[in-house]
Amino acid sequence: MPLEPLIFSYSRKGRKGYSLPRPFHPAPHSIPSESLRTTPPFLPEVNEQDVIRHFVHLSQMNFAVDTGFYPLGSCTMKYNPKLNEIIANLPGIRNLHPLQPVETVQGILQIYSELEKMLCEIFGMDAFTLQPAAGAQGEFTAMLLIRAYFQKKGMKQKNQVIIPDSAHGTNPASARMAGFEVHQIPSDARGLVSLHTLQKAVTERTAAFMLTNPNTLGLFEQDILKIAEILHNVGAQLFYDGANANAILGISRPGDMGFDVIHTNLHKTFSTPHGGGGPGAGPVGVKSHLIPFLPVPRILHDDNGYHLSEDFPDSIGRMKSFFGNTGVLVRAYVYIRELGAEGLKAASQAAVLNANYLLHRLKEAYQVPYPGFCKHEFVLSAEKQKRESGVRGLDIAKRLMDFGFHPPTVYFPLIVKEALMIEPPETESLEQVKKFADALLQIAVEAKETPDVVKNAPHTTEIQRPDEALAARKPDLAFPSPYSQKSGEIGWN
Amino acid sequence: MPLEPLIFSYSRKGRKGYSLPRPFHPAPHSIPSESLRTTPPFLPEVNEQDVIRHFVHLSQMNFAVDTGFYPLGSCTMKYNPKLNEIIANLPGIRNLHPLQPVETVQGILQIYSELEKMLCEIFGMDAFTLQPAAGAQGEFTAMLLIRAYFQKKGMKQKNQVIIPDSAHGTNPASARMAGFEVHQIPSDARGLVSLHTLQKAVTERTAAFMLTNPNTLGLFEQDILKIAEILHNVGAQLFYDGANANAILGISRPGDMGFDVIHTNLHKTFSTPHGGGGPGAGPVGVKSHLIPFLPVPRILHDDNGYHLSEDFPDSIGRMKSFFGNTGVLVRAYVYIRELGAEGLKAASQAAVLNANYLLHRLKEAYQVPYPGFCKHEFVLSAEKQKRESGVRGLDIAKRLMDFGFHPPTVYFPLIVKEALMIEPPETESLEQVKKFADALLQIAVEAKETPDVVKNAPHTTEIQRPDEALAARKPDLAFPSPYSQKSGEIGWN
Amino acid sequence: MKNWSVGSISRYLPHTAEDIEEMQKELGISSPEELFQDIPGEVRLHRPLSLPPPLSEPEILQDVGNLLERNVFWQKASVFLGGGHYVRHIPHAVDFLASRSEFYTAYTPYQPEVSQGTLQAIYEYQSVMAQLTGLDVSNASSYDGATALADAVRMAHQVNSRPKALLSRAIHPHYRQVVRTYTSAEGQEIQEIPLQDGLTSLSALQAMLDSQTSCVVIQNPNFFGCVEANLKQVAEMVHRQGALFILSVDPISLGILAPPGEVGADIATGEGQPLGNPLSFGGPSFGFLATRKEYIWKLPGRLVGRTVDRNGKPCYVLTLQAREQHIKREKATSNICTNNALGALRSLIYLSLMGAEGLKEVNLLSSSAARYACDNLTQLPGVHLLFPSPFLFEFALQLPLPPEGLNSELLNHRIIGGYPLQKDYPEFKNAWLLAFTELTTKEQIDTLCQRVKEWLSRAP
Amino acid sequence: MKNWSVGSISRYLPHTAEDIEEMQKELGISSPEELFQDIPGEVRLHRPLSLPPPLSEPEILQDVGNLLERNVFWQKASVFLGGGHYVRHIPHAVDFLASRSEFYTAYTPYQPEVSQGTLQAIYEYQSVMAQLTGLDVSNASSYDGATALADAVRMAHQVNSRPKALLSRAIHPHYRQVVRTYTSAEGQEIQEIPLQDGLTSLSALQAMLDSQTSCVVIQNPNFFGCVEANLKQVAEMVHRQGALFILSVDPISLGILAPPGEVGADIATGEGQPLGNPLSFGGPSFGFLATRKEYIWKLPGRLVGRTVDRNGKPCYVLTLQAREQHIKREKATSNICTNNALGALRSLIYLSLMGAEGLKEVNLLSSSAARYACDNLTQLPGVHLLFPSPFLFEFALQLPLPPEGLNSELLNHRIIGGYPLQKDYPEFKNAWLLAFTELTTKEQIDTLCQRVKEWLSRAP
Ligand SMILES: Cc1ncc(COP(=O)(O)O)c(C=O)c1O
Ligand SMILES: Cc1ncc(COP(=O)(O)O)c(C=O)c1O
Repeated sequence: MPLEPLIFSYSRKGRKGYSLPRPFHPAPHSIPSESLRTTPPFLPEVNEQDVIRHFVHLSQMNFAVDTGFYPLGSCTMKYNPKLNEIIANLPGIRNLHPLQPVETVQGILQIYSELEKMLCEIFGMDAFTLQPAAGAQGEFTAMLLIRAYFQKKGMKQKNQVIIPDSAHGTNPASARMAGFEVHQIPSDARGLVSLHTLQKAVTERTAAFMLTNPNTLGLFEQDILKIAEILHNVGAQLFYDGANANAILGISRPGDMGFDVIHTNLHKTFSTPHGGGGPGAGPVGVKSHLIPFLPVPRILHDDNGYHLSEDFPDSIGRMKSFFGNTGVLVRAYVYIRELGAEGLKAASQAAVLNANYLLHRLKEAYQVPYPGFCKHEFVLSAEKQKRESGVRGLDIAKRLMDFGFHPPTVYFPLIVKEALMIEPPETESLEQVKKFADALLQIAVEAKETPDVVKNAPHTTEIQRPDEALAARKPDLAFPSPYSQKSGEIGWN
Repeated sequence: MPLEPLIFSYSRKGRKGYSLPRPFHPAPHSIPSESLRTTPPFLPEVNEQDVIRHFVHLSQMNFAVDTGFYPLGSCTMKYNPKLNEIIANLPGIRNLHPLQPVETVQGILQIYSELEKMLCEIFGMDAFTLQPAAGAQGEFTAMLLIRAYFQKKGMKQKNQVIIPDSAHGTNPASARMAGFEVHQIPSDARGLVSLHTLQKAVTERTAAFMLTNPNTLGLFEQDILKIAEILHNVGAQLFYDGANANAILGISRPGDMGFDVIHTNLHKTFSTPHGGGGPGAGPVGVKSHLIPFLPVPRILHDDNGYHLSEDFPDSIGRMKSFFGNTGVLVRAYVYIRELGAEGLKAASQAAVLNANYLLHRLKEAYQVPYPGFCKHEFVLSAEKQKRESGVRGLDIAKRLMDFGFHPPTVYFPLIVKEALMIEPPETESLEQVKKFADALLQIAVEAKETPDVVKNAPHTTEIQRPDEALAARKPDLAFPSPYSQKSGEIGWN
Repeated sequence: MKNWSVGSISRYLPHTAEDIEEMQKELGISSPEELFQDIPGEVRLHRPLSLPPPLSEPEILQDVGNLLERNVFWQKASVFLGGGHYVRHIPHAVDFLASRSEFYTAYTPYQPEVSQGTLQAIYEYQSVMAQLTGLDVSNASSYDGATALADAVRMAHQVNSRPKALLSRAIHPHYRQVVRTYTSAEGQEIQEIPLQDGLTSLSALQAMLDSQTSCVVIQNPNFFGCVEANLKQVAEMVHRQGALFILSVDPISLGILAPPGEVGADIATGEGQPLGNPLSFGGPSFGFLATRKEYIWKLPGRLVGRTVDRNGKPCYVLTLQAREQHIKREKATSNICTNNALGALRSLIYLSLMGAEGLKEVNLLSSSAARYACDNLTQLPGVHLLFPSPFLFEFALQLPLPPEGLNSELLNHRIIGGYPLQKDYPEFKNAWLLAFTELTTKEQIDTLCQRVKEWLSRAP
Repeated sequence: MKNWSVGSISRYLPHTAEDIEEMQKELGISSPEELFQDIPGEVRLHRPLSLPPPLSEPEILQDVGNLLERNVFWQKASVFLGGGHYVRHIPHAVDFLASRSEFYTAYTPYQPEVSQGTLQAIYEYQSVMAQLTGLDVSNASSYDGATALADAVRMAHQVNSRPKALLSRAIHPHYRQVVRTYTSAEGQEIQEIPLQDGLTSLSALQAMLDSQTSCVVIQNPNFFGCVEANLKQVAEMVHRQGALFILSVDPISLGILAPPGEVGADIATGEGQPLGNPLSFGGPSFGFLATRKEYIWKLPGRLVGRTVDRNGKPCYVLTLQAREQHIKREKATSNICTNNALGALRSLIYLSLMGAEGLKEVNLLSSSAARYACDNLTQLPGVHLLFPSPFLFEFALQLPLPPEGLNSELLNHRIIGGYPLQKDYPEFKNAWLLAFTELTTKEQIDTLCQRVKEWLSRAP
């Protein structure tokens, strides 16, 4: 795929890519000239065909779930069903204005309401809000709920949140945004929460413990009930980061594990596409004691149908301009409706089976920091390769590109050195998983025998090892760049 | 783009890619077992994701208008507007059954009727049928009309059709299918019809002359009125092959040139996509004397609305299962509605301007068999290159691939040796045309200085110079192949 | 035409005023006039075309939207029409893939190096069609079911040069008409084999078949939805006379019915719409045409073959082109050039998703819906099955009164009823042809029965 | 859980019985039980989930279709609602390109070698947003207009650590609520600047502004559709106190209004829906956030920068990540990870098609429609403009009676009327906010006027 010039390079004065009606009432607006622009913005002026070609070319420069195996750990890059796309784009969803009166949106409110109920059942919670736009906003919402809960109870001392060192970065960041102090605790030799360490960390100031289960190592926190007990003993809340729920659908429920509040990533577990970085949806589920604090608006149902109500005096307030990421919620709704109870469970079983098969195939060639059966993902370490021949985890990741695979997540979780975090979702066939195993095995051999092949990877991509230091040292973040002298120059090619 | 295995290679027993309801009345059908299959067909059994990936990969192996400049002469590979796609796929068009009662299809019949009228105006004809599925079927229809016309007049002796040697292969083939004998006449030194030769060829047996104008050399037949006279003098009909109409919209009309019957390629002139080889639409326009013979059904309009009538006793009959290629017709309708009179004319002007600019840039480097201004396309000859260094037209075509272009049409029309037939449609920008000119100029230099670079082209494509002789000698036309022993083997890779 | 109309008129025209300036300069011209000077004044149009004023995208969407409000269609209504085109489920994945513009904005794959996607897809299409039909080779597509059949009849004529084609009267009437149109000029005589109990009369066929017969054509399931019996026997009869046996088939039915190749057909053709193509008021979908390898040089239409490139890599090319018009001109097997490749691609994607199992389920769902409807409708007074022969998912009923009145009545209830047979078969008065598919719901059938019942009770 | 549920249950699950057999063998297990043995029995679910029975694709299409029949929406009705989300024209090319699955099935471009498409698109997005806002740098997207604004207020706090943010009362009420939610925990105090004639009161602002002020936030055009005056003066006032000036803007209006950077804003934020994103009942679209380069290290959200690869080829990477949660954890500028990249991509495609000229036309079409509606509506008895200040394409009317009654009335005629202001602004009784766009037709406005007139005439 050759390089593609910037869209601006197709721009010529007098070209256009739009088609608009003529005004029926050519009246001038009454805005005083000092409020108006003096020069038009420098936007591309391009005919439709060249816009199409430009973005088709850009699309061709992407790896995506639809082009191949994308074993990005912690991200659950499962297949995004095409049916869900068409449904989210039906005019009856797409063309709904968020301020429409409720009597005109009963259909979508019913979908919302049913989705809330289904999520309650799947996760064992008492109520859900669909409002949060992504996992991180879900976490933040949850932390605000906990804060509001303790404030309501007059327990201002509850100002600390404990987080394992294996946690995702959004956890501490969200806790902090909700005004909590963050206390990080180390995982134990099993890669799990050490009850002992936790017990020591917990104090009267502890407001919450944030936990992913299975955790970011792909391991199930077997002591979860004891963990819950430790927290609840000091009146603290247990938060579940739902990013890894793809391992346990229909098998085990956070609500039954003692979690008080959870978030779930619909764009992971429930198959909605990641969009190149979003949108997502991060609904938050709570046990009954937290219901009064849920964000508004909330959906109510009575004999007259569905309503959106803001009448919850203890609510933390509003999290988004409007209700939620409807397009994402609808896709997840359709996914659950199609798979049903058995299908969801089958998905989790197959995800876990794929991961264990792959781990099994790789465990001789790579170091497995925490052995045993994993859940839907696992973490390898390239420490051995690094030691023996200087081949790093990143090199292995890059080398996988030459085999036609997207690399796994690297250098996360932070507690594993040279981490390769691999998640082969249930939608990947055994053949595909085998091919990936073969590639990683071959790379392990290469790392020994011809380490430079790995260190200099990738060899087949158009772009190879961009200079990230340069990017940060001399930020060029827009064209024409306010940073560079070359702002007159358009594209390359 | 690496090779993609056959879809069959993804197939495993027990996999499925469909989702169907359960029967509500599980009654067995009553078909006797001797009418039933004994073994299921060998069809791929693939999960949805792998079907998606397979065809996404295949699509990535194609050059297309949406990926780049496609100067395929005689094919008018202009931009295919995206708006037209959505409209042709509206449920009110997509979901219409062809046998529905007319009162339920008034909307689409009105579109048809308006399209017929607009085509009449654009081409200067008295009536149109939208039925033919492509240009060749349009030609065949036209020839059947002419045949019916003479039969009605009792002129059975009219059994010969004259065709210039520059004509497209479909012309003689269509004439022949309509029962005519084909008489081919040579073009003159101008690349045009020689009035002298034509006059000599015309006899009482002459039923028709088939002509493209501008012709396949991209030259306007300036003597067209005299040509018409010669034909009409012997009572013969003049047929217009509309494949090249993109040169003359709003500028000149076949109806005004003396043509009695014409076909038009909506998939060329009116921007409907070529679909990798179809569908197209080849509406046929006639002067009033041929109206009685038009194929049925025809659209009638009265106070009660639109009707489809078969009540035309002199009609040649039905050409297709149903009315026409609706999806294609609707796209062309939308195209004409958006561009309007001025837009269509602008399109033809720009197409002709592009072609002349390009011809001008290339005329030193390549032999121009018929000099002067061209219309929307032109033909170069690689004779010089072949003579000087053995570089053939096909080599030049292949070399263009290395520059990111689709090759032009090669070895057509047959009267130009080493022909390169180049059509740069109006939707291509000047920058694009320049880049193409630069590429061909560079190739001309290469042909002199490093001819092997051209002869061995392409160098950058995954597949290079397939063995076509082998393909014809040992036909492998299906997998598993009835021709080969290797039928058990699935795909490669 | 003094001035250029080009410029910023349209989003589809990229030439700016400066571009035109530059190009004129290069060409040494100063007006479009000069480029068109070879067009004599007498044939010039000296006025603007008289077309409706141009519309913008939002206006077109609204305008066409308003027009289409006047259509009634499946989704807004229950539709019980069939006759070769069926309201079948199209998995959204088919639309998604077929709308990849690398497929739909490409042309015929003349240059294999940059067209492997289309070429491999056609090869795969040929493969699945060979499987479905039980024959050796399928062309890359014809225009539709009717023209594919007409092509087949012409092909038979090219194979054996015999003057007479025998077509069953149970073939879709439009298809028979198209065969007549197509063969009218080349002197082939078309004779119709009469019916017996809704099937092709074998005794009549026996009597008509002779050494002048080029081919015998039967449709299965036939236009009445009945499954033709004794096809193997027909094949033997036909072959005994040295004629070709052509079957026009519904491709979905091939999921469970014996494939044409197995029963002895030499050519199989059919309409491709049911395989993942939208109804679109009858087109575009595609036609298919498959045959035995001995007839390959007579096959009309494009063919893709597998070969290797100069580096030995497997790949695909258009092949056996010496049958085609661009090489053979008037001696070609047919004039076809543009075919219906996109419809064929859709069918390949559809079949890849369905597989043999899915296709079987579609048949069973459709036939059980038909069975249910038949059982219920024939319980109504005066309503009978028109023919005793077994049907798959379509059947004809004998009503006590003309079905046109019933259909108008049903339309008021958003039901598009069956097809009245009398127009095409005067011998079958008050006959009504109904089709059922995997999308027909019990509720739809129950409502239909209810409405028919009401209509009958109000009838004089 | 003795047995595997996997197999041919779903088209989304490729594992066959043999596959599972083989994998179990490799793992030395004989049931799924063994893989889940680390989950204690007490937290196992010992029953199937109680969910509605699974549906097939055709059933889902029908089921959801039925549900959506209960919605009224633009296309089926005229919609005069605005408030940050507008019924704007989305060229179909936007949908076409954004539905290329190489875009929408990719994740955050962590690996630049296989993500140049997304990365370059984000860089181009940042470029056009910098152009529109007149600021140096835009993040890669926020969730929506409200969270972008909340992020900006938090960002100002991070820049200058001052405790107080002043928000105009003319800001979208929901946005103000979200700012409160977002800042509630970190101890920032939010004060509201009162209104004057539908604009932010500058005298009040002057009085409130002090050295404890972290930022001043104004929306333009404000929630009432009025164009805020004297923004440069505000900027000077704000900067004199060392505070940051934040503007929440409508991105379409930036086609003709003075860009935030030019009037002196330090941060501009807004809702991206109007730029080629469907309404979708409020999401997903995206929010934008742009600022001056001096604040770049405080910017929340992803950033893409241009660089070169090891062979010197220009390319794009995620950059300045040391602001973000995956590196900085609790010290990050924000917790955002997944953002709304696809909405931002849509806006880039939209702006590429529209260009400066198209954007201007959209403004002129919308404002002339608003003008026309205003002229006609204010001729009706008892109907006045609520505020005297100039508006762009949205304005508030004072009605003689509560607009809720009018709205129900209009709904009967397939019109979704304006937004009643009283709920959010108790001081504005019977006020009705109406929005107009390039899609509003004369006919729609005439009908609206007619209906309002009728309602008024029937009013008590
Ligand atoms: C374990 C974990 N928690 C939280 C998140 C944050 O979710 P989001 O990106 O939807 O904000 C992620 C995302 O990668 C994650 O992997
Ligand atoms: C000059 C000319 N005539 C006729 C045709 C046949 O048209 P179609 O391919 O639509 O059948 C073509 C197609 O390439 C052509 O170029």
